[in-house]
Amino acid sequence: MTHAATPSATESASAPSAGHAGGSGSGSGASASAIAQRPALAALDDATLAAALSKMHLIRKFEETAEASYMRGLIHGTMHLSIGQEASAVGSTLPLAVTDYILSTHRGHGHCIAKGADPALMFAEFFGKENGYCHGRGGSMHIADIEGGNLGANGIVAGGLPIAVGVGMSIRMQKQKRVCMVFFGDGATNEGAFHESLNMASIWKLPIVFVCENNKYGMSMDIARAMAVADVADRASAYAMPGSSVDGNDLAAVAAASSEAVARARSGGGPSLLECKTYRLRGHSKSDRNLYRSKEEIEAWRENDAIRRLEAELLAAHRFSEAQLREIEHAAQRTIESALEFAKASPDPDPRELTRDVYAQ
Amino acid sequence: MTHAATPSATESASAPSAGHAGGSGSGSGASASAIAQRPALAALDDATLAAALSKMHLIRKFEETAEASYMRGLIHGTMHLSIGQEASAVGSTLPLAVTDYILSTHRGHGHCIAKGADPALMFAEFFGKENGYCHGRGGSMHIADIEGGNLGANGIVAGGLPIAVGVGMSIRMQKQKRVCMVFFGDGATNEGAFHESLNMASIWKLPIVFVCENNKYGMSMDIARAMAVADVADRASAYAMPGSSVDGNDLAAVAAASSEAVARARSGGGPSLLECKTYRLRGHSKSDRNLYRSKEEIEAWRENDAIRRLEAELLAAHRFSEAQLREIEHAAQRTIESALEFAKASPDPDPRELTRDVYAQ
Amino acid sequence: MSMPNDVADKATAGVAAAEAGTRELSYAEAIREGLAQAMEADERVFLFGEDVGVYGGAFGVSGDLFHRFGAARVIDTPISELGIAGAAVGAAITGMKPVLELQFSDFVTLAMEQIVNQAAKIHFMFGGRASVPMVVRLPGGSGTGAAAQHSQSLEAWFAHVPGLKVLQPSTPYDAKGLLLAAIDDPNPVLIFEHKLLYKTKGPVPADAYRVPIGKAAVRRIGTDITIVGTSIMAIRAMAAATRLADDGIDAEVVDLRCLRPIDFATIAASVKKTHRLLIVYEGVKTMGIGAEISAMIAESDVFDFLDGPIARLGGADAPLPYNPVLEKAAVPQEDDIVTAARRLVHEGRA
Amino acid sequence: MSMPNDVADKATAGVAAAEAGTRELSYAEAIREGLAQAMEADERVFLFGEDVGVYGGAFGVSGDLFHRFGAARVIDTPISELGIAGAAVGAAITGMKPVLELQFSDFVTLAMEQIVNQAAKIHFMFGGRASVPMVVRLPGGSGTGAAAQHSQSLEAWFAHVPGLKVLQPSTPYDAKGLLLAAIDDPNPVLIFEHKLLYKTKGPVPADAYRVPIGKAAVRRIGTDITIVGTSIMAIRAMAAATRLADDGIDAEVVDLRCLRPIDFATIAASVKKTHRLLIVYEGVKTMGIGAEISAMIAESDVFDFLDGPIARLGGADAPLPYNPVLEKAAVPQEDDIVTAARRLVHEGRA
Ligand SMILES: Cc1ncc(C[n+]2csc(CCOP(=O)(O)OP(=O)(O)O)c2C)c(N)n1
Ligand SMILES: Cc1ncc(C[n+]2csc(CCOP(=O)(O)OP(=O)(O)O)c2C)c(N)n1
Ligand SMILES: [Mg+2]
Ligand SMILES: [Mg+2]
Repeated sequence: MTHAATPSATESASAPSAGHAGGSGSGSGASASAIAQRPALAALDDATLAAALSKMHLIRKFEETAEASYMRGLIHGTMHLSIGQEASAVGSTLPLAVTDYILSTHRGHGHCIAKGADPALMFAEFFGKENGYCHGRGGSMHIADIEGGNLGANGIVAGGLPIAVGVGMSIRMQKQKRVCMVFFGDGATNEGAFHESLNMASIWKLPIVFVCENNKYGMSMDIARAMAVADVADRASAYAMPGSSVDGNDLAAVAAASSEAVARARSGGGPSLLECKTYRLRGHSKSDRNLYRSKEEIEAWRENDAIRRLEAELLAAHRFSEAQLREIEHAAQRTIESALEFAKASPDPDPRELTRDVYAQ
Repeated sequence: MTHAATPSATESASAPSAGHAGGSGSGSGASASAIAQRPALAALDDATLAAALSKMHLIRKFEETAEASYMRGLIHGTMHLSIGQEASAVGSTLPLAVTDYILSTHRGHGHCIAKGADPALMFAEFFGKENGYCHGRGGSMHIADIEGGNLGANGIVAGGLPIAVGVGMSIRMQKQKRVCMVFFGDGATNEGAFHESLNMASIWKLPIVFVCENNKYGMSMDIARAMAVADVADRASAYAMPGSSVDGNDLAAVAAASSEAVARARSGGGPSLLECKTYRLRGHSKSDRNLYRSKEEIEAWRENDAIRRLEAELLAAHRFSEAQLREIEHAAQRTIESALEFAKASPDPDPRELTRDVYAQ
Repeated sequence: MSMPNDVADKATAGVAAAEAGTRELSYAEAIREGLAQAMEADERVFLFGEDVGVYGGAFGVSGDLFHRFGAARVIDTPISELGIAGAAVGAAITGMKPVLELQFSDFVTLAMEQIVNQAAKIHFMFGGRASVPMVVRLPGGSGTGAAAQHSQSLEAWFAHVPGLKVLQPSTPYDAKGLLLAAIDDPNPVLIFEHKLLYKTKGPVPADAYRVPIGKAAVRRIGTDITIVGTSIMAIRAMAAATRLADDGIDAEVVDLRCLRPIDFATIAASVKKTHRLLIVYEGVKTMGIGAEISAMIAESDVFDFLDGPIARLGGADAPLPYNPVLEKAAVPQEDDIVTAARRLVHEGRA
Repeated sequence: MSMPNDVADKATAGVAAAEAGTRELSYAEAIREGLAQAMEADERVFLFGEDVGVYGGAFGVSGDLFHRFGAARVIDTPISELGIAGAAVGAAITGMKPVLELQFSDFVTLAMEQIVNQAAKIHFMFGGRASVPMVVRLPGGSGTGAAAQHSQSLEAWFAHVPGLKVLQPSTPYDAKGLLLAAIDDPNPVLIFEHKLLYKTKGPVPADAYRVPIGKAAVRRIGTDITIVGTSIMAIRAMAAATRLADDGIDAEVVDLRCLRPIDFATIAASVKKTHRLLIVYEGVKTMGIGAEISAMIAESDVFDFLDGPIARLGGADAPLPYNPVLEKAAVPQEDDIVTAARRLVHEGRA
């Protein structure tokens, strides 16, 4: 698929379902009767879908709240919001276990929450507090949740890819069944690190899933100007690696593609490159004036909102009722609100501990 | 084509010619009668072929002589010999004009001579003499012949590729009709610099020919272990760039493929990736004990010697007589001998000028 | 006794006294004006880097240049730092005069190979037969809350590399004048700009003047102590000197401006007069540029003029932290300079 | 008054006096033995890099380890320096103890991003919640005729980077003992080995002893001048000291061994005794490690003990030239050390 300037919002969602939903969709609420569903959606049970939707809301609300705090001068630095890309983060990580690893990017809040991080500790980190994930030393661009398997956001474009290779080697050497999923943007695929990493992962058949979140732009450069092939997935063939490109705003499609890649990695089948075509609705960072794209393009993608699409499809398929959906959203809202309060009430680091943790003991 | 462990020495040379030689082969000596010739050979006139063969001999003898001087302790440091790869260097550069540029590698003597450098000044550089190409400052790994269009060998694997991009930009900006040809090995294609450079060359359609001299090994690592695709040329598709793979020990085939790529670059058609499959008959450098390859493999490739193959084909096609071939070789021998004498008799640099040319004035 | 900055500046920088059309410009505007003038004057000059085009540069330095000079001379590049650094080398050795912006100086870690092994060495390795007239602009420094990978001051590394020239302008005036001198220079020149300085304002003449490379600027003449500062630390040192004057300490402030080559003569002359030396820089103190300045003084005849140890204030021995209080504490602030200078004068050591 | 090297060494290195099974090994053999012992003792340790497998390493250091430990633990990599440095980081943060060989230290220019932005900062950036126990071995130095891109001594750069440890062993004994200590260390450690030292021999105990990181070794006790040397310069300094003794100059020789952290206490104690300091290193003199040592002394109370300027001998301000005569002239030789030390003692300055 190519990156349409104006996405057809419901392309995948409205595609005729390849068959009936089957048994797995049965369960709570409105999903009792057998309504036509896409297999990708049918493959996900209600609990999984509810959790996924909840995470998408958490991400969205976390970032909207962070943004508001930033505007009010409560957070310093900059931040890179992934608003609009939630389905990619949540769908990709859906097949992962807690013990699996992810490596994230500068635009990493979504990955972090999707992998199970506590928004309260994330906010605390944003606010530079001592009890944040990084004790206030890392901030937005370096949030890591080591215990949850998030080996860290990264301020360096493509910085996580070589690290993923080592994680893959480590998993192999320790004879673990883990998988390492590494995220990066479309712009990152032009870094040498991308090439070196995919090559090594492939020759050594490492248990890695390379997830490219293609949101059409680097900072301002359209991927169509930054590379000569149509899809990032086209680059997989240079490594004899399976590559696929999916609608990154379609949770179920992303989850299906990711499941396949994760299963391949876990079973010794080697790495894959998965491209999720999506869009960031906000600017690159807080200083972006959107000079490089049109209002119309942004508007069209806003229509293609992943959360709304998922909700619409869940309703149409009678998997959830409107009330259930609102309750999922409200619960997320409450979580984020209390997370914010937690962060605000948290203690600052002691400036005398400036050089603490420079070296491990 | 894949890299056969034991090459079929005459594969291309003995292939039935696609048609008759046509008129271009007419000229001196034995080539009067119309003998079946491959189009690639027929496309080259006698003067061109004589010059190419002469250069192949010059390269071979230059390196054999350098090797002997090294063994006798006359040259210090190390050197990377391209013995066995002469057809690749000479064939690739055949379509280039003096005003075209090349960027070479650590295994660069062949490229240098092929582009027209004076072996006397090369030897003088090897001997660290003041009148060497680099005034004795560069040595084997940094010979450059700026006036002749050789922008330098490079001690860094893949170091020349990003530079080539800039040369291509420069040609474009200065509205020149020049072409930049950059050489690199198979091992170099796993460097990030390869990826970044091919990508930029492609998106900007720069007048560059990327020539990969695939001699099957990095230093000791078989390319089959170092990358997952069969051919380096397979990587071109990741940049939407034409890629082709030729028998690098077949002068005419290399020249034909290069001519096409050079013509494309010169006419604004953008960059190409040309892979020449060849083999280095010597070790990687002077300290190589050949532990990673078999004697049989080396022997088989020795049978596939590019110079002998070309001579045999020229004789068979009645393009040159045995006497003519020997005269070409002897002339090369004389050139190399006097070049060596020149170098030996040349003055050493003045040690007080150690920091000369650190900065341009 | 003190002198206005620009007077002292001109005195050492050799800039003509009367300059027409001097306006207040920001540091970023001054750089942009320098770029525009260089591109107008010389077709070989072009600007490239990540998001320098329609976006106008991550810090707005290139601004409207894309619209003024077009996509052929203000070129957005893919995110390929090694590749674009090499492209600068290739363009430079074949007749162009590239100006490359690396979006944050931290990313130079990806381009070291081309800058250090190629650009810095080509002229020498090739026996003087090629030269590499390229300029790399690198926004550096902390203070923006961007944390450990976007806040470093790595300039000292490059002062260790023969073949390079390394600049650190602290004023809009120097930012423009040094840039133009760098573009003229036939060697690779790295310019470390400070992110916190982009919006600071100062007088900038309208013409295409040059500030000579390799000359420090005496920003304030004094007798009691020499404070050598680099980049934003030269600005903080000036503010500190004003406060020190209230204490009766008359500090001479030297803005280093150029880290390679170092203008030893200016520093030596100052220390011979003041007998005391404090060096202030933002990079990590250990192996930061102050180490070299101190060592140059300590191995020269100036040693005999010293009344006491040579003090250095530099970055903490830690990556730059995100938390704003820690971040401030990690690099020298005006107060630190005042305190160190006072102690050096009153107690003989900092 | 002088002492045998190893005695002085043990005195400061804290190695037990009686060591069983001490043999003469080369520096390369000592490293190989250390690698083998670490791999035998700990399954998490593995070696990787370009041509470290069946080829045995560009300088023969890994030798037969591939045959002893197999392809799963002695791993040939593609030529991808940035990638393999990052792979070391990834393996280290998830429970392994990688030892990476970069074929020539010059190629670290391609791996700076992962070493400096990731490895050095992860522990800090993540608030101490991850650590990066990786070792990088980097063969450096000139003298092999390999010219400007294969002869550099870049170690000083890394002494500027908090979060890293930086070693430069000069003897087979230290090469093994520091390697084992580095593998134990929970932080990223860079070991700069010198190519000309690989074949030099010395006593090496058979057991898996450690040499503590961060301790300089007093190789020779003397009273007239302190000579601090790094890597091969510590060896040349010892040879020079023998010649100086014939002149009646009793030099104390300190082998720095570790560039980050610097063992200031040992140097300070020595200079307080000798009142004179000469620092010798192969890296480019400007901004080489001697700058930091000099500056540390010049800013401390040791300043008051100095009888004269602090002298440095370092690499010339030029890329390394190919011509062997020029190449030798570009870095300090034994004669240079003798001359500088004599002048420092007799004339008060070098
Ligand atoms: C090595 C490096 N180069 C440049 C940057 C500055 N930068 C940060 S994000 C970004 C764009 C990245 O684009 P992409 O990979 O597509 O990710 P996205 O921001 O779109 O999520 C750039 C240029 C960086 N952080 N690291
Ligand atoms: C960046 C870099 N890494 C490693 C080396 C050491 N080295 C020199 S040549 C070589 C092998 C290169 O293989 P290839 O590109 O196939 O070229 P070939 O030697 O086969 O001609 C290696 C590893 C180097 N010079 N530069
Ligand atoms: Mg993007
Ligand atoms: Mg090869």
